[in-house]
This record gives sequence, structure tokens and C-alpha cells, in this order.
Amino acid sequence: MALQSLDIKARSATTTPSPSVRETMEVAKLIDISKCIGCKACQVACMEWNDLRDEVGNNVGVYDNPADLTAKSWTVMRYAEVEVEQNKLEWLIRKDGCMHCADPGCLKACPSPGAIVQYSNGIVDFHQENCIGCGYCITGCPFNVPRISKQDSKAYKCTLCSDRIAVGLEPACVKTCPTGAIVFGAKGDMIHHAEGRVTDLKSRGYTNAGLYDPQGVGGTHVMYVLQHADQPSLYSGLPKDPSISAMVGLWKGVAKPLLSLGIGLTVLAGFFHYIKAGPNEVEEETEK
Amino acid sequence: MASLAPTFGRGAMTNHWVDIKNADLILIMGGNAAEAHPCGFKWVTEAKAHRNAKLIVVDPRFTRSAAVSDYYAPIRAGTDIAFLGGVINYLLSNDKIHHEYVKNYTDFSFLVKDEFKFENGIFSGYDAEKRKYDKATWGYQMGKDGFVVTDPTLKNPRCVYQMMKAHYGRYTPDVVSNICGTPKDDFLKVCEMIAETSKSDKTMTIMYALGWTQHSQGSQMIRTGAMVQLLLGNIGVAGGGMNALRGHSNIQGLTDLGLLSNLLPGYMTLPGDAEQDYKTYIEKRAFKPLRPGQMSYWQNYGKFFVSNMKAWFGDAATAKNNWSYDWLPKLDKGYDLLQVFENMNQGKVNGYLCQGFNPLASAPCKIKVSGSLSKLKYLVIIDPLATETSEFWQNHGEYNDVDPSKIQTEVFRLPSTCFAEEDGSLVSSSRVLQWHWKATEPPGEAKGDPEIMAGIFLKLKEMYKKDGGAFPDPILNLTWKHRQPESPSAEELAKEFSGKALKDVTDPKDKSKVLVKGGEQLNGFAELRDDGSTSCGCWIFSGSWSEKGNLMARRDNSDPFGIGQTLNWAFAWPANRRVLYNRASCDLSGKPYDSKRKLIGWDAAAGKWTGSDIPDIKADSAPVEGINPFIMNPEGVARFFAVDKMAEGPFPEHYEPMESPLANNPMHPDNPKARANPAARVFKGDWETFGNAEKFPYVGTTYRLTEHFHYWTKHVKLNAIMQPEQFVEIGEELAKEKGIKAGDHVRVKSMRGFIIAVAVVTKRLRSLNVTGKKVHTIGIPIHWGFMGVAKNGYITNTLTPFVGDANTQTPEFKAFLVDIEKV
Amino acid sequence: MSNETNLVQRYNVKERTNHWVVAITFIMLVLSGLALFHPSCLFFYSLFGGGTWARILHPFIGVIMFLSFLGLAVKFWDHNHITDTDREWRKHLGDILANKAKNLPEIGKYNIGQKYLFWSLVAIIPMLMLSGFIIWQPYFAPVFAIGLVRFASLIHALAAFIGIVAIIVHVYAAYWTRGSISAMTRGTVTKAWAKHHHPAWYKEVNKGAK
Amino acid sequence: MQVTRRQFFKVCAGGLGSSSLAMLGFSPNDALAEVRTFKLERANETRNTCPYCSVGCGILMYSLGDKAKNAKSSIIHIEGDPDHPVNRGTLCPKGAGLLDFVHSPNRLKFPEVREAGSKEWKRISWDDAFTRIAKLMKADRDKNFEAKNKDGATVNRWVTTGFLAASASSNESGYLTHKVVRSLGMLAFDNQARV
Repeated sequence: MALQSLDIKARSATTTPSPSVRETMEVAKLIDISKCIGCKACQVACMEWNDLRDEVGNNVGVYDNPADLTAKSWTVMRYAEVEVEQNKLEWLIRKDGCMHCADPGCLKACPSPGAIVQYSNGIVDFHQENCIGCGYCITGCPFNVPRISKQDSKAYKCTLCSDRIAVGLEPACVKTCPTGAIVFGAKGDMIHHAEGRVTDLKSRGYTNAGLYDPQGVGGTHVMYVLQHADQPSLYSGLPKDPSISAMVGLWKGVAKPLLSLGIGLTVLAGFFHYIKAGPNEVEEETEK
Repeated sequence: MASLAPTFGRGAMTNHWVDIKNADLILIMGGNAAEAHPCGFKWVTEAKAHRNAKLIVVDPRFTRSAAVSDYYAPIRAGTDIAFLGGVINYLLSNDKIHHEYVKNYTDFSFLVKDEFKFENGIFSGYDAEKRKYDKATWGYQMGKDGFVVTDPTLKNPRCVYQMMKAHYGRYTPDVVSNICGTPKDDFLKVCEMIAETSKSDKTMTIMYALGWTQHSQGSQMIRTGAMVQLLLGNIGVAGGGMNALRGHSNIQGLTDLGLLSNLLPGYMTLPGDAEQDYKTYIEKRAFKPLRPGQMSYWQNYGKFFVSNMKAWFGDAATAKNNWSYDWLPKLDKGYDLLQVFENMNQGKVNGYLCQGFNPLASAPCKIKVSGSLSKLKYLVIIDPLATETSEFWQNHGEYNDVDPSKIQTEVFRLPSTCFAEEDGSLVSSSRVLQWHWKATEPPGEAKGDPEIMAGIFLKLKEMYKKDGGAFPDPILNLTWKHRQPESPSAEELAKEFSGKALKDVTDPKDKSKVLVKGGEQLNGFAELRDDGSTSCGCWIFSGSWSEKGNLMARRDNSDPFGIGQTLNWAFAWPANRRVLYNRASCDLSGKPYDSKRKLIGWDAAAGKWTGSDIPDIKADSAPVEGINPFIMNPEGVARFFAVDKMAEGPFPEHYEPMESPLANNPMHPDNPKARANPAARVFKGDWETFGNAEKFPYVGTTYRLTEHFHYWTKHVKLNAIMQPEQFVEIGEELAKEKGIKAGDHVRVKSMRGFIIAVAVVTKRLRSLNVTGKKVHTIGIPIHWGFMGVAKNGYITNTLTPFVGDANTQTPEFKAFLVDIEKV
Repeated sequence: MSNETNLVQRYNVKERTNHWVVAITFIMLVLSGLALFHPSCLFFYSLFGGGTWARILHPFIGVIMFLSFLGLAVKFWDHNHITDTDREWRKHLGDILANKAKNLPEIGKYNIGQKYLFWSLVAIIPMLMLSGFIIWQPYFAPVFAIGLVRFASLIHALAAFIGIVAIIVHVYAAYWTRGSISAMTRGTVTKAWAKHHHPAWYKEVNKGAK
Repeated sequence: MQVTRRQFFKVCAGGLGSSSLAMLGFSPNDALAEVRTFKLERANETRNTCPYCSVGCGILMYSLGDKAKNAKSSIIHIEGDPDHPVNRGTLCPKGAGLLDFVHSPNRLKFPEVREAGSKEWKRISWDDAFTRIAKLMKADRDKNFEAKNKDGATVNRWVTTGFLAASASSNESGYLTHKVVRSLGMLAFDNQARV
């Protein structure tokens, strides 16, 4: 296996640029919620391909199973029954999972070098052998996606099947999707495809149909076509305008250099104080 | 399939999966394709994406199909005939029918016998005692020339058109809404959308499945849908059709191969007790054309039958012994699943073999099935998985509370292979025979079904050879020309059912021309002969393995016409035709109604039918010869009037489910005989097991979830993770009334037992206003049991009634009465 | 015994041990914490056997520090009330820093800087403990709302920063103020030191000794 | 290049410093970013049809071992066949989970019998199973075979033993089953099409 089968754009806890001269095609997965039948084939294909088996859980009164993302369920369907227009029931079913942000909060927060890597094709991938299990990625993620495994205390999430993409295949969920609600390709092509879908939806009466490619995180490499793009929260709480939390931004942004600088300056201040003023010595006479 | 054959001539999905993409409108009713057939449903989304097609879903539940539909209309379970009858009325009264089509390709102009009557919900000839009809009056007026009398002006009140108009004129939108609970506006909107497709360049396809078949009047529901499609001219055309979505991967194939009580391969039928004479047996089935110049392809019945008997009994089947006609068992009645369990319950059955079938879970009224199995002397289970049936005698606590010491049945459990461990072919719903290849050895000592059948059969044969016994002839003479007799190979068996020439087969027009040499594989059923010179185990599959090789294994997916026919992908019966009755896609002159979706057309220069599909008609018969598209029907046309082919009447009529929330049939409120299907068979003692609306006020309906397949995938970890635990669905209104919250445990009970499951409370099930009364529906998914890796649960069929459709005896799983309470 | 020598006892063994437990754990926390905070400090991970060990140990060390700091806090609480004398003393800070201070007010065991340190640690260490508890993987973090975890992460970093700066000042002051370190190593300071830096305390000690 | 003594010491010190820093963990990690190895690279591919519903999706089964004599093949992955005109590579949740059907812990491995009144299964050999089943069938058939009905008409039927055929077994199995069943004169014969 080549050292860099996919070329790197960013790497966690690394202050210098990663080898990033080569630019591969930016890819994206587009999830068209208006075509999704919530069959969970993507969930099964994901688990099967990635050799994961989550717990056989319980029914908690809804169709969602497993009930939430876990270290072994990297994608789940979230079902929402809504009536946007009165007496017109809509069953909005959203495939939840990593959005592969262009500006990934997880990577920004990660304190372990190389545990999170962003490839130049847009995939944000976790490398568990470098993961220290601190959970900062969870803190950093605007979509609440990564999960720490109870088994090995490492963080896991969708890899966008980087192993398949590296050899020129589409992700497992994309391949399996019976209705073609999930499509995959160059990001530009996906945006173009989405435009066609939005036009179709508008012609069917969904006047607010649109593409979900939130710019607050620099755009994502997993995008949605929404019937109601004006109200993403209808889709089981999809954030309307997600961005890396201001607190995380402070913590891993401004605070990082400033506080480091502050500490350094304090040390230096002491040093120069000593150079200038010398030691505070008790004079001999008082010693007596 | 006992509803499509009486209408069109063949009992199979008329079009195919990929063809759905050619539709302008898709009606999903009596099915839930998105959940039950997701990969086939893909072609609905393709039609929407590329043809701007619309999808309508009519269902008691807002299903995952409804989630992606353009229009959803609710309906009370079991009232589809009323709904579709209303659609027929709408189409006829608004003149939204394909005139040219119905006039030429249906029985619109045929005159019906004067004695035929329909009064107060009952057709002429009813015997209330036996719950059966004498169908003598259900026929056409016959002319002296031996053909049916017709009235091309359609004015005669006894012509099918006029009779239909009168019959369905009663199903007004108000009546429909009153019975079905569908709001009138919703119903009319659906009618409008459907009516659009009466134009010759617009097509609608109907996709249905068990949501229609599993009713006591299921076959007639399907027929009503078929009639709607005929009125619109949507049969035989690309993007049209009645798409019967079969449940299991090879139900189509096993039905084609006749694995049913009364069938022989290729939809030939076993003789009854009265048919002692071979010639009459054949003549009765080799239908003479009812209109001049029609093909009536069943005229070749003799060829199919003789070739079949040659395949089975080889040299022992001779002209002298009527091709071993007497070796076939004769029927005194049908022995369908329900009848067999009834017999078993009466102690009339000693042994039972279940090959890959789990009746304890699949058959209605678990308590009766369990009791019946306990009366067997021996039970043989052949299955890759540990099924509930194989452990019916074992105590599994609340889920199967029996005392093993009281059950004297000897049970054998034989491990069989699964798909990955065998070669062979399966017939998809599209009638495509597809070959598959073995990848690995089975676990442990498991053996393939053919090996197991051979193991049992060869032992029996050895015993009969050595010790003699009752009528050993057919056993000793059954052909068994396998290189490894104990392990017949898929290749040998496929070649046997595809058929071969035993002697040279010559062209009937030119005897010197040899079509196929003795010993060679046949090219198709046209080469079958009734003189014993051909052998073919299933005539409709003939040609699937010819001298060209295994056509079922072909993998060329090219689609040169772009409408999805892929003629070189595997092999479709009959004769590799992909859309049945495709002659009906052209007008009388042979010109396609819609040139953009051309299936076939008459090519005068070439003197044959050409196009994207294989013509479902004699390829060189010019349109002027007047052969009509429905070649399996002696009429040559499709039937609105089903003559004597249906148990409960030539025209579908709405009857209530056997267990209904209504006290009477709103169509015939004062005739209790016409409340439920008058011809549905109910066994003595089962009447007492039916509940009433006072004690069981809610409509129960069972169904499948997309995450599971029947009772198999509870053994599959991945699927168990996706839907781990048994649940039932109730509407928010009912939940509130009953104080049930999502996630609570509830007990659902019917007259026959109860189940306990988690409650899913949803907006997707709403109460309906039926005859001024509020009707709630409780949804009950079926997939759980007491074996498997998913959480154990109750067998859903604990609740269901032991009654079936009057024609097919398919149990009524979709509409029955239950009550619910919080545990 | 101080009478015998020119030394004054400032801290007993218990206090010294307690202080050094806090100090050592604090340093360990700083090293592992800085590694988790900024890539330029990644090499500190190796001191703990790698990043994962640093992540595992950090919160446990934190608990030890918190508990031992509690002891310290209780013990030193009474000496750290800020008085008017302290405020007076503070006015001379410029001179003090320039080593030019004369005629300073007579302060007690601790000067106002030390008291500020004390109170800031009293504020910050529980804050670190609490916020650390909220972000402690894998045991506790999953039960808290993600917004709270984010807030706690930020608070933890800011509090740690204040703590680190405070301790740097503390360490430097100890080094700079010659004669101070022995107070925590041997427990004693010279009488001259005590008289010079903490005259009120010196008087008190002498009184007590008599 | 001239190296003064002073410079030499500098370099030495620098080298020493950086190597000790490397020991402290300053060294760059070995692998920068390596994706998981593609697990099917040399796996054996076999084409099959999904055994569940009647859409008849094409599937690709990948198995361990290259079919060499000494390798015991086992299926490691199943996905949709992109060449198949109907499913075009897609699979529903059932099809996508087929791997766990093949490897279900509830697959039967050996012939077993549960004797009358017993509480447990007992493993038996195939030959024992076939012999005992054939004996039971023959005894019942010989006793209850109806050659003629009450009216003396030839009917040649055996209705006291029934057979339920599978719905997912191949045409070849089904065809052979039908042949055997009818040769015995059975009428109580049905398949899953009914339910």
C-alpha cells in the first residue's frame, strides 16, 4: 500500500503544511431526501463493508434503529413525520452521518497528529491507530457525528469508504442505495445533479426545495437535496447554518496561539525581569 | 395469479421491472413496493426523474412508498374493489377510456347469456349451503358458427360494455368514500390522474403484491385493477401493465413449474376424478378459438403434455398407455395449504414434508397450525435455517407454550444449502430465468435440495423395487438419468425441463426440413410434438437451454432501443418475450400507438413483427390476418367478463372482509349473504373463531417491513440490528384514546389469540370515516418469532383468521379484527 | 529549635509533602495538557508513554491534584485573607520588582501576590476539575450535552492558562526571591529572610516561640 | 569548507540536541495517512442472484481463497452486480445483509431427529435420515394409497402425506421435487405462492 494513496490536505495537530502539492478530484456524496425510502440499505451496506456489527437493540417506539450513531453505526436513518402544509403528511427520512466538511471541526479540535486527515479529494478520515480517545472531535463537530467506542476508546465515523475510493470505487452506501437517493461523483457534478433535482421538486410543488451545502463549514462533501431547504431543522434537527461552534473556534482557534504566546511571554517576562533587576536578595545585615 | 389469467390469459406480471421506467403514472395499491421491492422500486424513481412521471399510493398506511409519492390517498383495508369499481365508473361515465383498444382488444362487444344475472350482491347460480356457484349461466351467447356473438356497436344491453356500465354505475364517488373511508376529494383526484392515461401516448402501470392477494376477495381486487388498465389501454404497452410483484425469489418459477396441488408444469392442470378418458382430458384443455382466426395457443396442450410425460417417464410413457396418463394422481378437490392443515387437524394426514417453508409462522391462526402439526406421525423439515416449524414441539416460553412430552410427532430436520452454495436458476417477477453460480461449500454436512430429494427418492425406489408396495410403476419408471444419481446436477435438470428432441423434429410445412436433430436440445416450445418425439419438463421454459447453450446464464445487458428490454440478458419465458401481449401496443394495422416507446411493430417489407421486444404473437402473421394480442385466451382478446374463471362472479363486486368493522355490506345492506365473499370457503368450526366489531373494534392488518424478509432475516444479524424487536403501529388518535405512548408495551388480541409488542405511535395511520363511523387501523409487522438472532417475539399469525381467497385460498392477512390494550 | 539557629520553620513536613504533590501533579498536568492543547508541545506525550496514555492519565492526575490541593487550601485558607496592610504593600510593587523597595508595610505570612495566587488557584482548580469532569472521555463526557462539553473545553483551556501563568509567576518569584525555595524543600527560611519579607509573620512566630 | 573548533562543537551540540528531542517524540510519524487496504483485491468473485424477493437482483459474492486445493473458501463480502439490468449494483437492506445469512449462527449443519415425545434433537447420519424417512413414507403410502375412488374410477392418489415446497429454491430443485412428488401420487402439494 502506498504511503499516501490519497493526497493530503490537512492533518490534525500538525502546524506545518502536509504534502499537498497534488490535487485530486474533489468528490462528494449527494443525498436526495425526496428520493429516500428509508430502507436502511445504506446502514447495512456500511456495516457489512466496514466489518461492523452493532448491538441488536430494542425498539423504542420509532423506526430509527440503531437509535443513534455509534462507533459501530456510522450512518443511521432519522425519521420525522411532519405536516408542513396542514393535512399533508410528509415522512422526511434523513441519512445521518459524517458530512465531510471542507472546514472540519473534528480535525481542528483533534490533539493527536494524524488521527484525523483531510484528503485533497475532500474526505475527512479518522485513523484510529493515531487516535488517543480524547473525544475532542466530538466537541469540534458541528453535526455531532463522531462516537467513541466503548470497546477501544477510539473515535469512529464514516470514512466515505476511503478504501473504496482509493481504488476507484464508490462508497458502499452509494452503491447499494436502491432508489438512487444517494449518488456520488465529482463535487461539481453533484451540485449540477442537485440543481436538476431541485428544479424537478419545484415543479412538483416544493417551492423551497434546495441544496444543503452549508458554507459555514466551507461546504460539505456530503450534501443533501431538501424539499424544504428553508427549514432544515424539519429533518430531525439538521442545523440550519452550521459552523464550528464559537466556543470550539475560540478554544482551538484564537486561544491556541494566544494562550501559548501568553505562557511564553510570562516565562520571558520573568527571564528579562531577572536580567534587569537581578535576584531579590536579603541583605546581610537583616540576616543577622 | 388466479386473476390475471382469467383476464389476459397468463398468470404473471405483464411487464417487467426495468420497463416501469417507461410509465407516466405509477399506481401502487395493494402493495408497498418501496419497502418490499426496493431495487425494483428504483424504476419508479427513474420514471419520475426521466419521464416526469407521477406516483400515486393508495394504502391504509402512509408507507415508505407513500413517503416518496406525489399523491397519497388512504383507504380502509379490504375495500379496494369498491375504490377501483369507483375508478371504472369514473372512466366510463367521463368517457376516459382508450376506445380503439377496448373495442378491438377486449370483450367489450361480446354478448353475455341472458340467464346471467346479478341480484342484491349475488350472481346467478348461487348455492348458499355449499357457498359455491353453479357457473352455467356465466357465459357468452354462442352463434351457430361456434363463435361468440358480438355487437360491435356496443348498443346491446347484454354486451359486456353495457353490462359493466350498469354494474359499476353503482360505485359513485360518494359510495366509494362511504365504504373506503377515502375522502371524496382524494378519490376524485386519484381518478383524474388515472384518467389522464387513457390517451394512447400516456401509460400507467399498477404495482401490487400481497396487499391485494391476501384478502378473502383478493383475486377480484386484482381483476378490478386489471379492468381499469384494460379500459385505459395500458396492457401490452411499454410502461403499462399489471405488475404483480411476487414475494419470494422463485415463487414465479415454482408456480411456473406447477408446484401446486392442481397443477402440472407450465400451467397445465391435473385431471379430476371424472376425467378418466385421456382424449377428453386433452380436448377440454385445448381450447378452440371463440372468435374467427384466433390463435388460442392452448390448442397445443397435447404437445406440452406429452412432452412433459416423456420428460418424466421416458420410454415408459407411450402412445399405448396414453403417455402414462393414469400415473398422474387425480383430484377430488384442491389440496391447498389451508385444506391440508384442515385435514391434518382432523387427523387425516400422517406425514408432512416442509422444504424451505415455515408454515407455523406463515400460515394463519397459529394455534390451529400448531395443533395440526402435533397430530402428525412424522414431519420432515428441509431448510438451511432453524425454523419455528421445526421446533413447534419445543417449549419456548410465552412464545410457544407447548408440552413436548404430549407431542408424538417424529420430526426430522435436514440441513440444506443456501443460494451461495448451489448452481441453478430462479425466475424473477419479470419472468426472467437467471442462472446463478456456487461460490462455496455449505456448512457442516448440509446438502442441496436436489441431493436431499434424490436421497429420499432413491431409498423409496430401492424399497419399492425390493419389497413392492402400492402402485410402484411411476416410482420405478421415473426418469433419473443423472451421472451421479444421488446428486442430480443443476445443469442436467435445467436441460431436462428446457427439453430435447428424442427423434428428429421436422418442419410441419416441409417434412424434409429437420428443425432439430434427435438428441439435441430444443429451441423452444414451437418445436414440441405430441407424438412422443420430444421431451420437455416445462413447456414455457422451453429453449432456456438450447444447443446454443445455457441462455439463462447470458450476461449481455445492452439495451439498444433504450427502453430497457435487454433481450440478451438471461432468458424470459415465454420465448424470451419481455412484455406480455405486446401486440396490443400497436393499432390494428400494426403501427405502435406510441412510437417513442415502441415494443414491436409490423414491418411490411420484412413480412414480420420487429422492434425492441420479441413479438408475443406469431412473428410472421400480418395484421390483416387479424390475430388478436391475447393469444392464450380462446377469445383472442382480454376479458372484462371473466366467464366461469372466477369463483365469485364474472364481474368483481365489493364484499366486506370476513371480519369487518361493519355489520353489513354497504353495497347490499339488507342481504347478509352478500356481506363477505359468498364463495369464500370456511371450514366447519372456523366460523366460531371469527370475531365481531363489538369485542374487537379495530381493523388489524399485517405486513412486511423493508428491513426484514419474511421469517428469514431474524436469523441475520445485520437485519436484526436494523429492526431488532417486534412492534405494532397505531395512530396518534387511537393512542391517545387508549393512553398508549410510543415505546409502551401493548397487547393486541383477536378472537384467536394475542401478541405483545412495543407500540409505535404515528401520524401515518389515521382513522377513517366509514359509513359515518370512525375506523382505526392497527398495523402489525410480521417478522418476529421464537428463533433467530433478533429479539424473540410472538408469531403474528396467532391473530389471523383461517380463511382464504375464494379462488386461490390465499389467507386473509390484510384485514381482520383486533383489540388493543396497554400491558 | 529555631532559637538555636538563625532559621525559622515556615512549613512542616505534611505541608511540604502536600505542596509538592500538588506541584508535581500540576507539572504533569501542564505537560500532558499542553500536549493536548498545542501541537508544538506534542513531544510531552512521550513523557507519559504516548498520546493515549497522556489522555488516560491526565484526568486521574487531575483528581489527585484536586484532592491534594483541597488539603492545601484548607490549611492555608486562614493565612490568605487580604488585609489593608497588604493593599498598602501592593502600592510599592514597582519598587519591589525593581529591588528598590524601602520601608514596606509589615506584612504577614504571605504577601498580596502570594494571596492572589492562592485565591486564583482556589478559583481555578475546582473550575478545572469541574470542566475536566465534563469533558472526561470515555466515562462522563457522553452524558453531557454537546454544547456544555464545548463550553467546558473552552473553560478548561482558559482556566489552565490562568493557572499556568500564575504558577510560572509563583515559580519565578520563588527563584527570584532568594532564600524562598528552602521553605518548601527544608521547611525553613532564614530569620533575616523572614524579617525582611514577612516581618509581621516573623514577629508572630517569635512570639509563639517564646 | 573550514570548520572551526567552535563551529564543530555547535554542530555536535545541535545534533545531540535534536536526537534527544527525537527521543522525546519530536520525530515525524512513520505513516502520514494510509487508507485501509482494499479488502477485495484478490478475493474470488462469483455471480449469484439474491434469494429474497422476486426482483432477482444480481449479486457479487467475494470469497476467501483462490480456489486452490488447500484453501477452504468462505464468503467474506457480498455486494450488488453493477452489470445486472434491474438492480444495477444496488441492493436493499436484505440483500446488502446477505453475508450474515450465509454465516447465520442458525444455519443447520447436520441431520437431526426429534423422537416422538422427546425434548431434544439428536444428530443422525444422512443415511439414517433418508432410510427412516423413506420407511415412514412408504408405510403411509402403502397403507393409504387410493388406486380407485368409491365409484371405481382410477385416481392413483396419496393424500395422507403432504409436501410444502420452498419458494426460494432453484427451478432445478423445484422441477425435481415436482417429479418426485407426483410420481408418488401426492396431491397435498403447495408452495409459498399461496401465502
